[in-house]
Amino acid sequence: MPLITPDDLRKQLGADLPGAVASVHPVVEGLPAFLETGDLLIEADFLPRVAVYVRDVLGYTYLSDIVAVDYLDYQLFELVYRFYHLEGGRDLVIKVRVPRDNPSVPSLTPFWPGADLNEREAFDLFGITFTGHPYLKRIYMWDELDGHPMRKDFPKQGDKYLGDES
Amino acid sequence: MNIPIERGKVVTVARGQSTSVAGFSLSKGLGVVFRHWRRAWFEKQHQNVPATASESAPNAGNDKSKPTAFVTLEDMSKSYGTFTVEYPEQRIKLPEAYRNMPVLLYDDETGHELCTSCFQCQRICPPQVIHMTQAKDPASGKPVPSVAEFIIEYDACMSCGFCAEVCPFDAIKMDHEFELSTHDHPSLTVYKRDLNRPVSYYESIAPGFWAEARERAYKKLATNMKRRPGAIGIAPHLTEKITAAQAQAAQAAAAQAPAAKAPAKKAAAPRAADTAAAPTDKEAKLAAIRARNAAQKGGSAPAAGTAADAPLPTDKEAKLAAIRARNAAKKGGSTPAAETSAEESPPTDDKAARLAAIRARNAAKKGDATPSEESDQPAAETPPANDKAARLAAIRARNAAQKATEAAEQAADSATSTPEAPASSSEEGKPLDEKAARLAEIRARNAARKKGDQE
Amino acid sequence: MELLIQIIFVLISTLILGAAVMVVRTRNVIHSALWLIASFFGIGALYLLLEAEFLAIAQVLIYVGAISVLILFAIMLTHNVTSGEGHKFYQRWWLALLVSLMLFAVILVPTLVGQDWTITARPSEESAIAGAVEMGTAFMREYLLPFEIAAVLLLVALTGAIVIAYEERAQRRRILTLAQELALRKQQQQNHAEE
Amino acid sequence: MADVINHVLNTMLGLNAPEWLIIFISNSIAVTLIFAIAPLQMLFMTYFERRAIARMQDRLGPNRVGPKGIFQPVADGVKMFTKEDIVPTAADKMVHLLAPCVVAAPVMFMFAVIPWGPGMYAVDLDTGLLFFFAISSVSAVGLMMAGWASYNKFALLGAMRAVAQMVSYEVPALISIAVIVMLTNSMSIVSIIEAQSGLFISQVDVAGIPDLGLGWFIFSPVGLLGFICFFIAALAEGERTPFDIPEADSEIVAGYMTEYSGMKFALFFLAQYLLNFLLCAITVITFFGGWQGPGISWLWSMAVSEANPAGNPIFNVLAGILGTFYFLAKTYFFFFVMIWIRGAFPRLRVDQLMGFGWKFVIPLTIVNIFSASLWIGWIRWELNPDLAFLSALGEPYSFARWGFAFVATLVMNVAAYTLMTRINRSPDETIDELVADQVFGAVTLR
Amino acid sequence: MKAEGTMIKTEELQINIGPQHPSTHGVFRMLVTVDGETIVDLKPVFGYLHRNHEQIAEVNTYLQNMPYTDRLDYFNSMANNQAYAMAVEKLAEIEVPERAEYIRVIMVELTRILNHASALGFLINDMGAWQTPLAFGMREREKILDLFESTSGARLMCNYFRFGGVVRDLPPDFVPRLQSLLTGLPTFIDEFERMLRENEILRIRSEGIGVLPKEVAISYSVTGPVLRGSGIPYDIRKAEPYSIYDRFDFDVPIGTVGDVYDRFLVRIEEMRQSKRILEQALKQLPDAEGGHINPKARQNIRPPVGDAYTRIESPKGELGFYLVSDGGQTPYRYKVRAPSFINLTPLSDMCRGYKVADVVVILGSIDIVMGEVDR
Repeated sequence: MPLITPDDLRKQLGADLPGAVASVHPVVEGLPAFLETGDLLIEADFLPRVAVYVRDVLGYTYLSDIVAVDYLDYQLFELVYRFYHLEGGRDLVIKVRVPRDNPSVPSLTPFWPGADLNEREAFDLFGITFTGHPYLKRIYMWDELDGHPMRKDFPKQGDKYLGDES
Repeated sequence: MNIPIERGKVVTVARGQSTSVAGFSLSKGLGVVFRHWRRAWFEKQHQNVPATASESAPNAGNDKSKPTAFVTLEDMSKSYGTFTVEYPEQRIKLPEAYRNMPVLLYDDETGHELCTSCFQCQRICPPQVIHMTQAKDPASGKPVPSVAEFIIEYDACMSCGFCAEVCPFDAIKMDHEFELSTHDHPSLTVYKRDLNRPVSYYESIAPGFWAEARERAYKKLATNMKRRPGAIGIAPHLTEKITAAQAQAAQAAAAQAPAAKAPAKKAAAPRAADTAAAPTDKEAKLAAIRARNAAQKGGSAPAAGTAADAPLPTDKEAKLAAIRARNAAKKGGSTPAAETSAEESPPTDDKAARLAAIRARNAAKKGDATPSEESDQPAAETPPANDKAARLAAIRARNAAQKATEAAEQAADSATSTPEAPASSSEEGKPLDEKAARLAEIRARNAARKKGDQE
Repeated sequence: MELLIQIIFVLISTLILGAAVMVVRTRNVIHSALWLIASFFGIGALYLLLEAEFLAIAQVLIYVGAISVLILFAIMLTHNVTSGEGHKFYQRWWLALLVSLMLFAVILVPTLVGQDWTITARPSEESAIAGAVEMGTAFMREYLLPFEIAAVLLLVALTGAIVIAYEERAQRRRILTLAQELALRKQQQQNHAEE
Repeated sequence: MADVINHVLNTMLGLNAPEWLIIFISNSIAVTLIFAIAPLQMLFMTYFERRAIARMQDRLGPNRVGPKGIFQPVADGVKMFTKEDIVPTAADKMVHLLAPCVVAAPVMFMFAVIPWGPGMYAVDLDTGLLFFFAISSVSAVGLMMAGWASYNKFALLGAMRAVAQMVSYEVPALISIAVIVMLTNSMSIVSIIEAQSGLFISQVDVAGIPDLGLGWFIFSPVGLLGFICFFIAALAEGERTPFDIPEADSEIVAGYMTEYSGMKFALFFLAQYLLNFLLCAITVITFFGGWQGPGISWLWSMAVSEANPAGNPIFNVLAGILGTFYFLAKTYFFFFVMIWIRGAFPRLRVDQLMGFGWKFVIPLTIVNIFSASLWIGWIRWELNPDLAFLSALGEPYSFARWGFAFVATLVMNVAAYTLMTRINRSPDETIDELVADQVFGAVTLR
Repeated sequence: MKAEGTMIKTEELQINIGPQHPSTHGVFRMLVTVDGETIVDLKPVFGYLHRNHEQIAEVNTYLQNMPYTDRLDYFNSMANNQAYAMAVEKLAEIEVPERAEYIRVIMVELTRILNHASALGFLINDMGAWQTPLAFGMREREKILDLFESTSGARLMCNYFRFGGVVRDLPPDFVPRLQSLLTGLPTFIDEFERMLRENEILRIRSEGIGVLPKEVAISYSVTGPVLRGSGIPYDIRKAEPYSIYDRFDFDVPIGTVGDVYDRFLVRIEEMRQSKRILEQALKQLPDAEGGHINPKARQNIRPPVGDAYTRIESPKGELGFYLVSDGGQTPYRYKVRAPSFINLTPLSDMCRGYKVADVVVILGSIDIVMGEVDR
């Protein structure tokens, strides 16, 4: 079972793709420190190259899941990419952080057609635009909705319907 | 890519051979269907067992269902013969664990409802469909451990069974009645009057579960009944009958000395007699507790503190405590309102936590002077109103204290309070985040100081 | 019995003529096709009246069963034929009527004049070729040659239709499935690799 | 039917009614009988189908309406009557109304030709069989009208498919029936049934054994292959699984019946079920001896008929009852086979269905005609001086000739069947075929 | 016949299959552009059953989410419960006693049999067999649902798993009834296979239809029987053994071509393997005092700060839960990796070039449940 721990993955990537590994977010006083789970952090625009590197060099050919998490306090979105090796073993996690106002990440769909629906869902529920995605449209909501339901600042209750000012 | 597989091998499914003459395998398929057709005429998967009395009227609670002809028993190994159950006439015997909609239980003899409106089920219910208000003692306006109005919105309830699991008094149980379709939608908001079921009914549908819960339920009911003045806790439709019975029992019992009545451990019939006397000593007990708290506020350790670890107080001691409480109340004056009205409005999570912390502190001060950790399990699990809960809080406080002292040493040496608190998710719970961690340090420090000056 | 037959004959012929006229008059092409089928039925009934059973049933089988279905298919498959905007009479419709009557007269008059109206129907010597058995033997004996020529003609028509259909299929846009596309792309890479 | 009534009126009651009155009465009785029996048949068949297929799926089937669910079809009928009859606004009203009639009417015609028992037939056309298939092709026109009139994309698609299927499966049906006509050299249904009397060995009456009425055509290899092809064509004609493409609900919603509701929808159902009944009846008549069975000919010999007008009418009734019993038993057995097939097989795709029809069934029927002609040649042709070798087999209709013909045609038919199944197993276009084929040029690689 | 002639202009037709359609397994719509009878393009349309399950999960406490996971893939509520329970146990580091692990494995393997029996029934039903194979499949499903009802209290919405074990122990008559079910099971599977495996009509309708070649299968990140049907032996119970799956020996069936027929055969073989696992689990089941739940594990918990992702081999593929906890009682972020949802990505590519009648069969072979797709 091939297993790569995040640390030596970070060293290997640092060697092969300079500039890809992003610095860990400084601990901001007074804010919850739950961002630090020791996983690999990647600069947004290095993502396609890192993904191809992971697939071809390390052999993690199976992209299982793309999760978008909204950290309101830190004003940023975190995208968690999870890869698996077909011979089994633990996952390989790559995280990308983008600012909350007009977040955009290069799409993985050209390399993994499987990423298509996950990215459309992240776009629909969080508003993260994936540049290079062939058919980036809302997947659940109707197209005219101007708002992204899963964001932390999306109004949960309230009688006033989003968008109508009356 | 060759993927290694332990304890098993990779099997490639064999695609059908193309040698067989066309039409032969089609006839194999026909053969299978014909065998099913032939055997469907005389084999049945469900045997009809004439329904015995209890089974045939499982949902006799409401008179809608007509008695069934038979109940079917299923033979799982059969894979031929008809498996239809002709529903109204035949019914499958519902298993004990079957859960459809929650219902409230009341004791048959005394008519007292088991529910003490501790709001546990309202808080745990995922779709938030349970609503209740606590009963008030008409005379003194104080809250009484019984429920005034209990509403469940049957149309939104998803019968997940959490309320039945969480209820500490076994007052709410999942019913077996599934024929609930009605024409008018409002009738699906069911009030307490329609929710009540006698305990004997629940015993008939889930004998195993009730056997386990019986002991615990009745012990708690006994204590609660003592603290319910007048006919408050009695199931609505039984109130007239019970109060009438109480009236004559009261005159008969008036002659004997109050002490002769032993606290009814089991729901024995005579208990109905002493309910008349119950309201008086209930106020006494309430007053006693209030007095004690007031006394602690005042700083003097009243003699009543020893009453805390006495066995279940008999009425006599309760009356003594009442007298002491009355004069302490006059001296103490302000009793912390927050303490008793804890259950007034349904607390949100953090308010409950804070309340629990205060209660734990008082109990701890009373037991022995070590601060207790903020216990996660909200102590409101058993209402502090009576002594037993206080004793429990004390015990918890004591072993919480040792934990706190260890946490204090650790907190002292590790500079940043990294989240990897001691792995064991034991009772006292880990310091959750910086704020919680800092609180723990302060408490640990003064715990260490107090232990120091005690030796 | 004679009177009964006369009445039935008049009824059937009015049905046939009426349907034929309606074929021309209705706006909607489908309706005219349906009227055509009605007139075929009428002709079938006429044959039955003449006790030519096999002919009547053959008429129904061939004309109503096959040819009319063919016509309906053709109409439905061609585009915007059934818009039915209707065709008005031309201004000088009477000239067209006159010419058609003249042509009709050229055929009809000689037969009507030459006909000897006095003879009553004589019982014919040998049995008319009406029954299926006689028709079958006639095909195999006296009319063998026309029968074979007709068979060849039909065969030619059949193969012609298949050829046309095949050509059209070749020009139709082919949509490749995922597996075929991958195989083709691999094939192409191999070809490039070889060059 | 006419002679019985003539016997009853004239000889029994003594009033000498004119010829045409007797014909008129007998015909009107026959017609009323048909119009009474047909819908009842349909009602019973729906009930029979639902109970049978339920048992195949280990369930009970309708058993609530009436004892054992007998009145369920009546309940369905009432439901169909009371259902509102919706006509889409854009539909062509007249054609929409006329379509179910044009589909249902021919089915009623076909009943005229079916003999229920010895002497019990409405009319004995001497081209009865051809009449049966000619009229059945008229309902194809009705389907086209329904599909076109309901102005609905799915309905048009369904109608096209249905008509294409019916027309393309009429060819094998007629050819496989032509084989039987060749064997009995007459198209009249009554004579076909009479030809199937005698013992197992068709047309060879062994002396000494009474006429058991078991000389069915199915017992000859020609008949067997004819039966297989005809039954497949009947399944396709009656739109039964595995050929129920037109109203394949999994793809287009309900085929040409999409825009129909209420009584018109019921009329379509009536037409379909009666067509299934009649196709089973024709299968039974042509291959399983219609009302032939042991005891019929003995009863019929004593009944009133042209042969002996002095017979006793009671035997007419008895023979009729026994004949009808045999006929209905066989027909309902075949309808059960249709239901059985419906319970066991998935459905064919449209193009596979057409391919199966033109590449498998029709070639088989043509081979069958060839082997039938051999069969007749060997058994029936009298000695021909230059066919000297035939004389070695003995005189016409002899057992030896029959045996030789049986073996020869059996070998030929079985060989044809296995050859056909082997040929049709060609896999899809392989890749190199695709590359070589010029079609590839028309492909744009994405 | 050189084909360079002008292309015959055939007008493309747009057909809507769904959302209300007899064989789209729920409210799922496919916008199919058709040229003649063959399919040119297919656009799946989701969202008709979307209820923002993840937003609800962020408002509920960890325990209150448990009954909601039943509603994800409402065919396999036990599998969803196990995935969610394992995710929370990993987050809050709660151990699960031996007997509870065995009860969980028994329940999930029973759900696998139930799911495959009805999925195959629906697939054959889409091909046109009038509900007979479905009725045989439903019969087995009813027996299993009765077992679930006697243990968890409900047939479909079981809500049986808790953090650290299961709600209550198995009822006394569970093991004998399960043993009698397992004796009846082989006859069902063998009969199902005998009836349909070499059935000519089924093979014509399914061989070479909806082919997902082996090379591209993994790039569509499909999982479960769809991936194994294409010939890649990737089963999470073997690749990354979770809970106690490393104590059972069972095989991983794979197909060769990756068409509807292979997926059909793979599911039949998987039912047999599940039966093997069940037999071994019943033999090794520790007796009652092993404890059906970890007594120390409390239910309304506050897991420490951090995130956790666990995945199980649910009957439809890899079902994963990603939880982020901020130390409070409610999850900060709750994401479900639904197998049906991701298995739908290759649908439009798989259907291209086939006939309209095949779309329904291909969709049936992927076996989706809309509760999980739309969440």
